[in-house]
Amino acid sequence: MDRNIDCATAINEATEQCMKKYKNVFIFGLGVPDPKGIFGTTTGLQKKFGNQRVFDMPLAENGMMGVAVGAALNGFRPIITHQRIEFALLSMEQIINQAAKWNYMTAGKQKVPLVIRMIVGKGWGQGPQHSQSLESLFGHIPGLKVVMPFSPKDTKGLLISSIEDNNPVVFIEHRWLHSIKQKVPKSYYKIKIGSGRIASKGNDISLISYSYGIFECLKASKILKEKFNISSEVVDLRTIRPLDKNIILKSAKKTKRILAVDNSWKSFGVSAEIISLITDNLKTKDIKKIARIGNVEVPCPSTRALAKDFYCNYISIVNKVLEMLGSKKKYLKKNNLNDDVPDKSFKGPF
Amino acid sequence: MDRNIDCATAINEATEQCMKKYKNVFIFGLGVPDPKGIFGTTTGLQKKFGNQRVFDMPLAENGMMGVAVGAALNGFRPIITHQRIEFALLSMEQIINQAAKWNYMTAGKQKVPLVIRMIVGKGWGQGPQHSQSLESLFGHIPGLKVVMPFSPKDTKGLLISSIEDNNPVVFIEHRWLHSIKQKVPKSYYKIKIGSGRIASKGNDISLISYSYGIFECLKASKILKEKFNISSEVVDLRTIRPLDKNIILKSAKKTKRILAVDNSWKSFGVSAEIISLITDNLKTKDIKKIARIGNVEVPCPSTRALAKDFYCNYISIVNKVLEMLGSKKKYLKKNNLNDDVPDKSFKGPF
Amino acid sequence: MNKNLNKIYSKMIRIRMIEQKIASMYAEQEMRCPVHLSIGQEAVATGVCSQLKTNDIVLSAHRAHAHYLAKGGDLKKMLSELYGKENGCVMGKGGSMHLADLSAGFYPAVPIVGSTIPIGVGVAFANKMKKNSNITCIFLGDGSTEEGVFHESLDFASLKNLNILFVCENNFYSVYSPMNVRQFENRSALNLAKSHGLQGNRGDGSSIIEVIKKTKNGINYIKKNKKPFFLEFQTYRFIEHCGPNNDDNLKYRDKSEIEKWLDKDPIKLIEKYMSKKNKKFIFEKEKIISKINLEIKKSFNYAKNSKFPSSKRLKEHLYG
Amino acid sequence: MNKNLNKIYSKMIRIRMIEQKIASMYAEQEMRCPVHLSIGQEAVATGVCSQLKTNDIVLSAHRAHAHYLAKGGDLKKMLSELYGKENGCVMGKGGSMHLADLSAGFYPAVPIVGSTIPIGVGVAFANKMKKNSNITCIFLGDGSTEEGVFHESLDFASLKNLNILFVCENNFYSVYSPMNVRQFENRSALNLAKSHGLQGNRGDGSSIIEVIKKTKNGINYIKKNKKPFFLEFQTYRFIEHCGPNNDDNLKYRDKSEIEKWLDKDPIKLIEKYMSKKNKKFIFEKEKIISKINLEIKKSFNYAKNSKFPSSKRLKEHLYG
Ligand SMILES: Cc1ncc(C[n+]2csc(CCOP(=O)(O)OP(=O)(O)O)c2C)c(N)n1
Ligand SMILES: Cc1ncc(C[n+]2csc(CCOP(=O)(O)OP(=O)(O)O)c2C)c(N)n1
Ligand SMILES: [Mg+2]
Ligand SMILES: [Mg+2]
Repeated sequence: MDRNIDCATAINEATEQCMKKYKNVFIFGLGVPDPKGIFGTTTGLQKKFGNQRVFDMPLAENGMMGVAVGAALNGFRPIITHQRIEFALLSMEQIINQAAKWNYMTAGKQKVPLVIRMIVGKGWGQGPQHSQSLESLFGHIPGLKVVMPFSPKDTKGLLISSIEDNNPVVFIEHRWLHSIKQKVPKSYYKIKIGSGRIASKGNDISLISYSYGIFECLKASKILKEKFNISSEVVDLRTIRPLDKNIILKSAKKTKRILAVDNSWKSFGVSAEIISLITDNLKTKDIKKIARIGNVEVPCPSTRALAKDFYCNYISIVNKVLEMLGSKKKYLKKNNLNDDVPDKSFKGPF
Repeated sequence: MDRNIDCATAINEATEQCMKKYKNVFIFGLGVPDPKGIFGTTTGLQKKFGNQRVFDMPLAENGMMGVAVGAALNGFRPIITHQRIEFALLSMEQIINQAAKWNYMTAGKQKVPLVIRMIVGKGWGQGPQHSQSLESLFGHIPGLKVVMPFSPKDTKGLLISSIEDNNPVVFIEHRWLHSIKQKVPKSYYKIKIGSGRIASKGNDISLISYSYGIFECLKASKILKEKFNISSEVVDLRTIRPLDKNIILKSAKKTKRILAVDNSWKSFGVSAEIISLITDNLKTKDIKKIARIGNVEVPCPSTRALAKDFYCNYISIVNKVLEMLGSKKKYLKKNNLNDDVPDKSFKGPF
Repeated sequence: MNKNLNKIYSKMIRIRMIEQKIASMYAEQEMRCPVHLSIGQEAVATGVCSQLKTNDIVLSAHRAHAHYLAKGGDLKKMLSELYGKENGCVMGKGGSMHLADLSAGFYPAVPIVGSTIPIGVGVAFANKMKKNSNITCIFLGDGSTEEGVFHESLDFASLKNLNILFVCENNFYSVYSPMNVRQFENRSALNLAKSHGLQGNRGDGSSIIEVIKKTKNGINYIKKNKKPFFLEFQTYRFIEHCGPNNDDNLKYRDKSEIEKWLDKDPIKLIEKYMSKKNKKFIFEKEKIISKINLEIKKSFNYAKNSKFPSSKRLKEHLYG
Repeated sequence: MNKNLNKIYSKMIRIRMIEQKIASMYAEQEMRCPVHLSIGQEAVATGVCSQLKTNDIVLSAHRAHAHYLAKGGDLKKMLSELYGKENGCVMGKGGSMHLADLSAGFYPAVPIVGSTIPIGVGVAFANKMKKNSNITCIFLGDGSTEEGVFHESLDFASLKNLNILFVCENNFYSVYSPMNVRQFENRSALNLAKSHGLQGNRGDGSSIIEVIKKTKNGINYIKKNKKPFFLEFQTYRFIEHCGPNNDDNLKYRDKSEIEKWLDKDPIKLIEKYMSKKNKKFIFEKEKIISKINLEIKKSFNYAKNSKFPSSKRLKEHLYG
């Protein structure tokens, strides 16, 4: 049975279904059992599974990450949550040196089945320290898997796969996707980590992105079609590490024009990796145009007067595509002061 | 006056000259004043400048990074050292959220003049947690500068520039470069952060790298010339952020064939950024071949039996170049079990 | 003393009134940044900062409004910052969570819990190297004492004998999380501080008189011994963790607990005290309040009428 | 008792002899990985582990040889690991700094100081969720008590009442750095632990008798109260921090200090004690030693003759 549910609900449902199925799954993090339930993603879980399996934690991100690793080594499948990806910077040592390397450095004797949920903030003045999208830091590390879904359906299926995975999975959610709705099966299902999908078919150019970037790409794709008669293909990577090489190359071969759309700064970003993966595998003469686009290379300012121009969005994507296709036209829409909320119902503060 | 000195001595000399010139420079870190003086890079400094300006620290990388930031805000130019880059993972929060953003988030009211020295380990069984080269994690962050010199002369000049810089500079040294010697001026001189250099001229292909990668590139370049009559240009980036766009593009335009040589895993690595910078700026039809090469995408194993094949080195570079140039030839040299030391004088354990 | 107390009172009530005004204006959706209001906790900020000089540096965290104002931070610049305007104390780049007024000795606040603690220690360390005897005062919440960096910072402050006044505002909650899900029974920040080699004291953060007295003693200790000192004040935030509303409907705090603390409202307490001491206080209060009202009105007007930063500011200030 | 002590003694001297053999063989440059030898610290490892069962889990850090051996880790696999061989306990992938023997209850060691502490807490937390009463024993150095994560870990162990025995081996140095450049005067790891809600004790790590007694009491406390316990033992490493040599020529440690501790050599102390108790000890010792010598010889042969892992192993085990 499919219902229209949002990503937050999809996360909640995936967690619940896994906890029912696997007695060794537990979830913890700041605010997990609190009235807001991590933007609704954990609401009700404590009532269902008790405070042994669903619990709050001290403000000690590094230590608690270690605790999660230890519990994973000793028979459990912990899920740890961070309301902002920035808080996880305190636990980089455990994630990169320990969790990512443990299976390798024990020659396979100990696995680390572990999900680290991190949320990327955006809008309403979040400012420099609450709005980063740091996926490429994790993407660089062999031993980690990094998942960044866009749609509710993928979110549910990928979270289930992440929880079932025997490895540390960094599961990155975008705050503005929590409220996006889609028909999602009620059943327990999985989507393969490392598999992308075509979010919308097209021929003239490939827009390759992930997570919230897909939202902007789809908007751009529609405008390109309707206003400029350009057919673009939107590729939703869904996973950052491993990347779905096949889907990227297939689309690139078809359109021969590729725009990689970053959710972060493009320098040393996912978009750089997409580009390089393509040039690693296709001859340059078979590529007509290849480019990337990302946020302005400064910290994200708090004021919406500046933040509105900080983000790469559907307007910048459309204009970049026009430029790549050698069009003289311009899409003249301006960024709006009130674009700092995901939708009108949002009234701050987080 | 030029003398033949190694990188460790060059670092020591640069630090000493800056400390003489600027009373507000101080240096601290685990082992800074100890008998080994961070591989000789800090030897003698405490005797010269006293224990107020040259001192050891508690094993508290995160807190001490914050202390450095605070001191930088209040009139000083701290240098903090980490004997392995992995230890700095404990201070990512301070580096990425705070140091990198402080000037921006105060709209320029407070600068953070700060040098964070980190050392990349290699060889003699350092293993998964003592041998990573994590520069791309820092390269992704606007507000940071990331310096990775190869030669003693550059090391000295760039360290002086880093200390004089008004921003947080991540200064990454490679353990195997500490003992490399070159003629270095005794005088106080600077090399601009963000400027690369041509380490060796050539026409057929550009090998673009940095830090220890240059050592392997130069070796490869010589072999390519002597054994295969291929003329390669070696570009030493010296700085990872900002990258020297001009020198990269100039060399790429000239040779039209580019191999980006990573010091780490190539996925999400510096080499991906180099490639993308080139495709951002040159038309694909003007590029004949473009590729990257890096270490095998696993943690670095301890045993030399496996570590020898883990690293991208002059042999893999030569073979990659032959492949790129469509040569049927192969460079058949095998990696050697005893290549796990920088030179024969090295007898372990660090 | 009366005059002095009047001054202190007016600082406190000013903070309360500003925060209340922010809360009421927030619904207009023009201050578009997360705000962590200090209503209920004014006595600690006011009392502690009343004992500091301009050269003394204060650092705070996400809940910084009261500290900023108590240390003498400019109100107009603060409000402009909340409105995201060019005239803001950091040009709109930071918002409520990054207030700063260097001329008042108020260093930039940051919203990563615990992160200003070592930075403050570094500021104090620099002062020591400069051989001045200024105090660095670091405000921190009960939640931040759970972060490893809190411990590392206290250790270093002790090791280097720094002139630091640590002020822990224990309001019993970290967001919605009560003590018992984060800290073992009877855990005491003050005891932890002592095991890190600091002397310290604790007190009732609702009583401005007590806050002032204990701060004075703490500062005397620091000056005399050239060592850090740790203060823990119990206090309570009256409205939600982040945002302008009351959220007691969510029932994460006991009604009896809330009432107990509302009874101990620091503003009420000082008013009661002053009314007893000074028969004319009720008239003086009127005057104080209307003066502040005027200032607030003007400042909001100033902020609202200030310009947004122009787009060119976006790329400025990346490097210094 | 005699028999028991003989066993304990032979475990201790075995560790000493193995470490000495490693030191002497290191010059051959066939064990090509950093080694942090435990010579001088054998009593703590042996005494503590003598009180643990196989199901109890031990975690250690960079200086893990003694803990691995004392917990019953396989010697051949350890030496093969040091030689980087396929037969090594982690197939050569880890070297000396990543020893592990799961069948003996010895979890992988790691060389980032402090990092196994929270991992050990997680192991214990899992045991609690599984409702078993196994002990998790976490060995840590004096240096690691400076890391924030040490404090976070103790806090959580207290909050959740976990069956953990923390054993701090205080050898007064972190690499070459003495206490006074890293810790304020009179800082005590045990006091810190107490402020984190743990009970604990301290003792002389040279005396195996004392180590055993205090460990026994600690474990009894844990079993009875279902709470963590903290032990601090003073001890001393006799040779350099990392590597096979004596480095007293560098003069970072006082001669008198070194001599004091050499006088208290845990092996000497137990030998003296046993000679007094048991006239025949001198003969039994001979036997013990020659047996161990034989084992060591065989084990080194085994390790040296084992094969290196083949290249295909490089890419294996990235994911589980
Ligand atoms: C490192 C980190 N983890 C989590 C958060 C989310 N967070 C924001 S405020 C807050 C509460 C902190 O509690 P406390 O220190 O007691 O301050 P209070 O809000 O009570 O004033 C938390 C957990 C954060 N900002 N930083
Ligand atoms: C996080 C981190 N910082 C620094 C180091 C470098 N280091 C390796 S061993 C060591 C000494 C630790 O001292 P202690 O915990 O007392 O153990 P000991 O060597 O005395 O047994 C240090 C600082 C490290 N490995 N990890
Ligand atoms: Mg609180
Ligand atoms: Mg030690």
